[in-house]
Amino acid sequence: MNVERLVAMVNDIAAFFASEPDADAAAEQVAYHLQKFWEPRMRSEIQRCLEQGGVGLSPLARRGVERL
Amino acid sequence: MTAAEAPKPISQAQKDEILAIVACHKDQPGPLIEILHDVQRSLGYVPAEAVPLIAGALNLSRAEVHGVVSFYHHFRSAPHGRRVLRLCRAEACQSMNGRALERHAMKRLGIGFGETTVDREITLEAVYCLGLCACSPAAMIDEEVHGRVTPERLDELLKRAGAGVRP
Amino acid sequence: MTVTVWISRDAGALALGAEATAQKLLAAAQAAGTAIRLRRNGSRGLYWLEPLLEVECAAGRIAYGPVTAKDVPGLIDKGLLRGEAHPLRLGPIEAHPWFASQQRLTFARVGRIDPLDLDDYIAQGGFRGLRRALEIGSAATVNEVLESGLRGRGGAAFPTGIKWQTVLKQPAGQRYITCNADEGDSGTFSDRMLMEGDPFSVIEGMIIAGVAVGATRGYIYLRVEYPHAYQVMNAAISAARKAAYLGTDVCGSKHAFDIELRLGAGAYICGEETSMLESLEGRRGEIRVRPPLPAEKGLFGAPTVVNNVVTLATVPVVLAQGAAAYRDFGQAKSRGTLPLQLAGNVLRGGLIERAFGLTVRELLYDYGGGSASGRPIRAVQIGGPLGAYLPESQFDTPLEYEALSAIGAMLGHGGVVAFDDTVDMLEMAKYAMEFCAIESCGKCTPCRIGSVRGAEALGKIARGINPEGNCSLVEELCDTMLQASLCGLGGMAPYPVLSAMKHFKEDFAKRTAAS
Amino acid sequence: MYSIDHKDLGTPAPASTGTVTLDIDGSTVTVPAGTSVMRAVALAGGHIPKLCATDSLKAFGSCRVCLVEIEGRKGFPASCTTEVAAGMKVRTQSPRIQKLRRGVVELYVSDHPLDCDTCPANGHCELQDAAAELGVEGSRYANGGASQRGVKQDASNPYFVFNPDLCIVCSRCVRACDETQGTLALTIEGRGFSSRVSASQHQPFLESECVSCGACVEACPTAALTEKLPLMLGAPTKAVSTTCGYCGVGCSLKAEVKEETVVRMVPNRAGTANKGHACVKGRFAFGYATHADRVRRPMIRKRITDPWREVSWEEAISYTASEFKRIQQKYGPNSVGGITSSRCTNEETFLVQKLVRAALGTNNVDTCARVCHSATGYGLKHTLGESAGTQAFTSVMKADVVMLIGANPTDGHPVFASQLKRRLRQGATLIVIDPRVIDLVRTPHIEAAAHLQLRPGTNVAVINALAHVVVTEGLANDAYAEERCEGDTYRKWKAFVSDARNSPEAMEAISGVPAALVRKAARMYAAGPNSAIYYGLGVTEHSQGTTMVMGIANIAMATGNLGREGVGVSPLRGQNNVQGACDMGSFPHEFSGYRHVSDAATRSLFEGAWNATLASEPGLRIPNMFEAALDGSFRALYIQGEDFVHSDPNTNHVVAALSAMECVVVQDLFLIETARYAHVFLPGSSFLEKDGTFTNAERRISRVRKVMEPLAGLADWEVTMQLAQALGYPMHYSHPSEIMDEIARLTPTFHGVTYEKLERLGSIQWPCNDAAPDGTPTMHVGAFVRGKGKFYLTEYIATSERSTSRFPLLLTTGRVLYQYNVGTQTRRTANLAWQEEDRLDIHPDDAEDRGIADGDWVGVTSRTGDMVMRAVVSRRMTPGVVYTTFHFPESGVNLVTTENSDWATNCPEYKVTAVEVVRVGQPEAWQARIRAERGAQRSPALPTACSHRDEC
Repeated sequence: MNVERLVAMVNDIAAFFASEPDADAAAEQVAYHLQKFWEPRMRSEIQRCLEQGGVGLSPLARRGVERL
Repeated sequence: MTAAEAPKPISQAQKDEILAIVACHKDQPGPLIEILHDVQRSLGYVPAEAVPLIAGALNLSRAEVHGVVSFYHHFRSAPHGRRVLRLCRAEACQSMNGRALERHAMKRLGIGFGETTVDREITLEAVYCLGLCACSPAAMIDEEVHGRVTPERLDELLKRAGAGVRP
Repeated sequence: MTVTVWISRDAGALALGAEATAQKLLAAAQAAGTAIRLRRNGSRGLYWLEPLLEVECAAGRIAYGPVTAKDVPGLIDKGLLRGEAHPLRLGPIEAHPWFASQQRLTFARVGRIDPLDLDDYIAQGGFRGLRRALEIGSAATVNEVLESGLRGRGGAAFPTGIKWQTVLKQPAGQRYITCNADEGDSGTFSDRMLMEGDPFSVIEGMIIAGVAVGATRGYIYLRVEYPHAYQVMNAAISAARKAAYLGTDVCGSKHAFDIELRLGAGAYICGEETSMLESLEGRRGEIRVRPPLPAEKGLFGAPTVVNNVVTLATVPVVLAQGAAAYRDFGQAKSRGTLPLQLAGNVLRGGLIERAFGLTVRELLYDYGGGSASGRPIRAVQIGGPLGAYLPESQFDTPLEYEALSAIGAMLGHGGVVAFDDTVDMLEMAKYAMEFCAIESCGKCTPCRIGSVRGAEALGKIARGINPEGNCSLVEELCDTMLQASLCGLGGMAPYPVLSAMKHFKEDFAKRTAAS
Repeated sequence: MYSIDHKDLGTPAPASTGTVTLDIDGSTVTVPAGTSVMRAVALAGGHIPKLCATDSLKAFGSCRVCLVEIEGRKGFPASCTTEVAAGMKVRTQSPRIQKLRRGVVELYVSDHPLDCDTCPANGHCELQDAAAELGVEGSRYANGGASQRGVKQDASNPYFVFNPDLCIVCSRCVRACDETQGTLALTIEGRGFSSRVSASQHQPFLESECVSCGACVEACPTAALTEKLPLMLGAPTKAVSTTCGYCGVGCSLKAEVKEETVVRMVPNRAGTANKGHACVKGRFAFGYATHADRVRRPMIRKRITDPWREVSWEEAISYTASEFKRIQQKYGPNSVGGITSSRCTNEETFLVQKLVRAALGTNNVDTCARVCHSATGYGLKHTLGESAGTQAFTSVMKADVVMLIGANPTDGHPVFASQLKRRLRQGATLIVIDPRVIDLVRTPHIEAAAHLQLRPGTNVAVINALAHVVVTEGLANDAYAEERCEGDTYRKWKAFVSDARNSPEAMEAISGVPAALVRKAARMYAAGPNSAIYYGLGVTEHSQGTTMVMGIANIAMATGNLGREGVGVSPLRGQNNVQGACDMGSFPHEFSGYRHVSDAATRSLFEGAWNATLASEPGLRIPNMFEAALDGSFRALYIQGEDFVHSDPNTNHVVAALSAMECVVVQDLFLIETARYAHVFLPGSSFLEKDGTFTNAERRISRVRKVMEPLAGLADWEVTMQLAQALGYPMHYSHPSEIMDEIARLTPTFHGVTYEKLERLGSIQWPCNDAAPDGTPTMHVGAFVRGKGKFYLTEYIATSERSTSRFPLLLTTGRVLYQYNVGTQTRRTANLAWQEEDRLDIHPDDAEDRGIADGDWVGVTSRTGDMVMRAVVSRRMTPGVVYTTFHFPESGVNLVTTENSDWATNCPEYKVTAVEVVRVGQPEAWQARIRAERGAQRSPALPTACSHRDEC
């Protein structure tokens, strides 16, 4: 999987939920979305990316992925 | 002989004129016929090129405008002669030898109704009542009216109108 | 001292040289060193005397006529400007027997005033009707018109008050007054004379109608063949607007009313009311199916009064003089006066306004003086190109709605055209069909195709081709057109044809014999 | 000529309540109030001859053949224009009436050819019928009289001829163009006897304003306007009701066939979606179904560089199955997947996803809706609770304000556009939000009250600004929103949109829409009282597609414009069965009826029914499949009716992904672009070759009926079934109705749907179940499907695709009327007469800056790729924005589009690509090659001219 593309995608998702004033809730919603709509190998890929430092992930995206 | 010249394409100035006319009437309710009158007054006829311009400005289809233009006999799609002779063909004029006057006019001008002399001086048109029935037969040259018109009087009028009359 | 001279600017007068007479008069007076005030009026309706010239002098308005430009110098020499004797001197027009016997209500001012002089108009009783209407209000005004027995003078003779009442009853919202000035019947010119001779009366009638039914906007639909009426009517509307008779508060009342003058474009059919409405809306002048009536859904879909010029110009009279006074004229269901227009082959053609009841013969001979050609009058056509032809045997019929209807004829717009004995009635029948073909809107089949086939069949008779067969074919066709046409054009074109075939058999039989 | 099995009632049904009882020829008849006498007679089983009347058009009263007698009324009223009245006594037959009718028909006949035997309308000509009925055999007038005959026929339109000699000037064509289609391209010119039907200004139809919808042809009572195909193939003998295979309007059509050949397609006047109307595609462009390009035998090849080898169905199926098994064995169950098609039936898509989930044991199934309306599903589901439009099409007739966003109905959904135009002509207010001046902004008799000509990619900025005005100006319907929606989300949303950053003034710099115009539009929308939103791919195909759909739902909820007729949120679906494909469980995360695969109860329901273990994790979406293919974890794909290589963005990327796979199976009618990268080609069947159902954009399930045998022997659902069998998962359906029965059993919103009921009701709008046995035209009545409506915060986030000095223009894409989607079908019809290539629309200022003239070849370059096409200099564009379609493969539009996609659904951002445009000399070599190939393939479905007067 193209990690850069996945990072861009999760950043897009996080950007949507960023309007949620409650930061925890926002991260939860990011994680929930990934859980519901991302195929497992995409999720593991993004998790691996996070483990390797999560280059390019926006702060909320990072917090979302952390919750997977 | 008739001169049924195909009209030349209209100029940009004429197009501007048409658009100015439309702009002038646009906000009146149901303005199409008023616009066509003004276009004909200004250009002498309603050129085919005017139709899309008017249709566009009034937000009508070209078909609609064409349908209207072609319905009314007053509107013409090509320029007429320098002057227009209208002869009344209705009953009151017929009762006073109007038919003979018609025949005379056609013979003198060498054209039929709806036609224009070769020199483009005179267009002969039929009209059905000019409201001059108590002094029939009646004729109109441009907007000038004439009653009790005899063939001799018609010749005189045509001569005065400067129209070349065939011998 | 300045002498006031009246010369008509009515199109009929102009057609007979009134303008040349006027110019000559000005020049001659100047040459003679006499100051004159030339005033232009409508026509008195004595077209056989046009150009008619009236001089204001001590003895009143002394008329001379017909005065051609040629006659002017001689007349001046003979004391024209002092009203002195001359073979062309007619005396006061009011005293002229042709005029004196008339009952001029609608045409009371026509020819007496300068049509565009509001003061003249008011001095002669103008706007009294409107003031009364404003006083008594909407419902009472409608009632007054209803009570007067006034019927549409355009031809259909529908009671005007009922039409107004229908419009008044419609749900609130925009309403319109439309004035049908598409006077296209041959032999008629009363609308034109009114518009050229007394335009404010038409305007006043429209304002009253507006006040009565709650309309704030009026349209006049005028035929393009009437350029002079167009000019006068336009100027009159501007003058009325300037004097606040039109505008946001008519006559200082809370009523708003304004009028727009629209030109037709050469379509007889647009004299039919629904077709006129289509044309006013900027469309092809095709007939609308009724119902709905224009009074319910008319111009731009709004309730609309459609009245003829004469009808509207009569309304101020009704209001000013009261319904009863108007009703007193006429007889049976034909109340009030009728402006008849005598035309064609007559010695003395013109406008005769009288209470209903005059016979055709009285009109033709007492007023008309017989034919212009000096030959016997053989036929008259009443009511325009769709009206029946009457033979001499029917000349004693009174000119009113029911009596004419009883003999299969119609009064229409009151035009009477006389023909002498040189007329070929088969040709006239054929012309009736041709006219229908030329003017058919093309919507319904009987008119669109029938008129063409009718003219062709009559042409065949004229050429001696199977005359009997074609005569019966024409009769059958006329039945189809009468019963099946969508409007009065195709539905009435058979009247002149059938009446010609019935009363002038010989013109058809001639060909039959020749075949 | 209307459909051969249509019984015409003469005038339309009145919109009335109550009935009237009258007497017709001695019988007592009760009909709805407002019915015409003519219709009443027809309803009572009687018959009155007529020529200008037809029940799709308002009574006109011109032919005068339908005269009757009515007691107490004088004369002979026309029965078409006379309304029934209580107690009326009508006489329809008498010698007098017959004589008059004969008289009129004889007049018609006096200028009409009498050579009926050789006339194409012979047997279906209303004049012929009337003359025969009345005993008119000729005309006594017709001897050398005036005639309008001898006018040359106009065969300019590829599908129909106009023969003025046969015209009876009934105006039915003119009225059909006005009333039914709303284009007003026809008129009567002249008057009286010389009245003639004229297209625009007396022009050939093809050069006129005509959009070839065919309503005029259908309305014509004679052969004056006739389709060309029946002229060549002969008259049809049978009519089969079916549903159009083109756009999401889902018109009900009657395929009229002669033996097994469709010779005419006529809209069904009883069709609820289209009310007897159709467009140039649905009515005429069906020739592709029998085009010579159709592949009739399965084919396989080892490598995509090998030539194709025709094989038997058995071989193709078993090869495919063995490859899939091999790959799954080697790379795991999730290394394969399937794609369902929005062009196939519900039953077919259901089977494909079932095959993927049950037979292949993976959730790697997706559908082409991914690239069009996936954002709609997500957005509406989350806000309102159901992934579908809220209204029936007819609802628009009760709308006072219509807000049209990112949709171009006159081109994309022409039959809906006609209905919308009818409503707008009645006076409804139109607001258009679109970067282009689409037709509806200003078209005869219609003018948008506001056109918000936004910069592509800024939808959310505009919807937020609209919402800002609604909320801050106190125009919201608080009572409704508080009662029907989650109050806390509503209040949060209000606070969010009220923020100054969302004001029209603040957003103006972003969207380019003047703040005052936004305020005006917001006030109009809020004022209603019935305001409806219709939207298209201009909403969904963005990186914020889902956000925008939510924004739309938000504003509709806030103003109370949901849950009744005349209002709502209605997505206009691009393809005929987008809604259906989504409903059928084509998405990787959902079973049919939009139930998540992780839901244990649902899963066990399916596992029980399907006798299989189903995966609980979502599968790959289409773009994810491409990514996985490139990394080697995804190796085989079964694609039914979808041309990725042409339709999906960033073509090079798609091609690389497909090329990396080991087994690509394409099932399609034609050797589409994607087939270049396929190992197995399974011939597909067109909508004419099978039974099934389609679900249109208004959730209407309509029957598709077989009118001819599948050209390759099997319908698509049969192929899927065989494939499942070969994979060791037998499926047993003897007819698609059994598949529907299974769908109904397993899907709550479909519980009440059966073929028997479809037969009875004509069509059904889901949900159809015990609560709504006859279906649901309007959703969310009383309460939202999700319970309380939920507001989402919709922050505007600019797409990463921006114009720069290098790519200063924004390219956006769309559809034209005459072509459809990737053009696979329409390119194989005579619709090419109108458009035979994609073109780039560019504003005159941008063109002038670049020295580009109309018709020049231009190169279009983006960060992703480049293409060459011809330019159209057009004021439909705003400066800075260019536009094209992607109907033709040689254009390579998707070489230019980017990989950007909607955050929630990965719906590609087709609508925004930064590009530069330069004038070039000619197309690229590869483009010229495809163009040439296509040209050689092309054998027009119809000749461009037919001179039937001479030959037929």
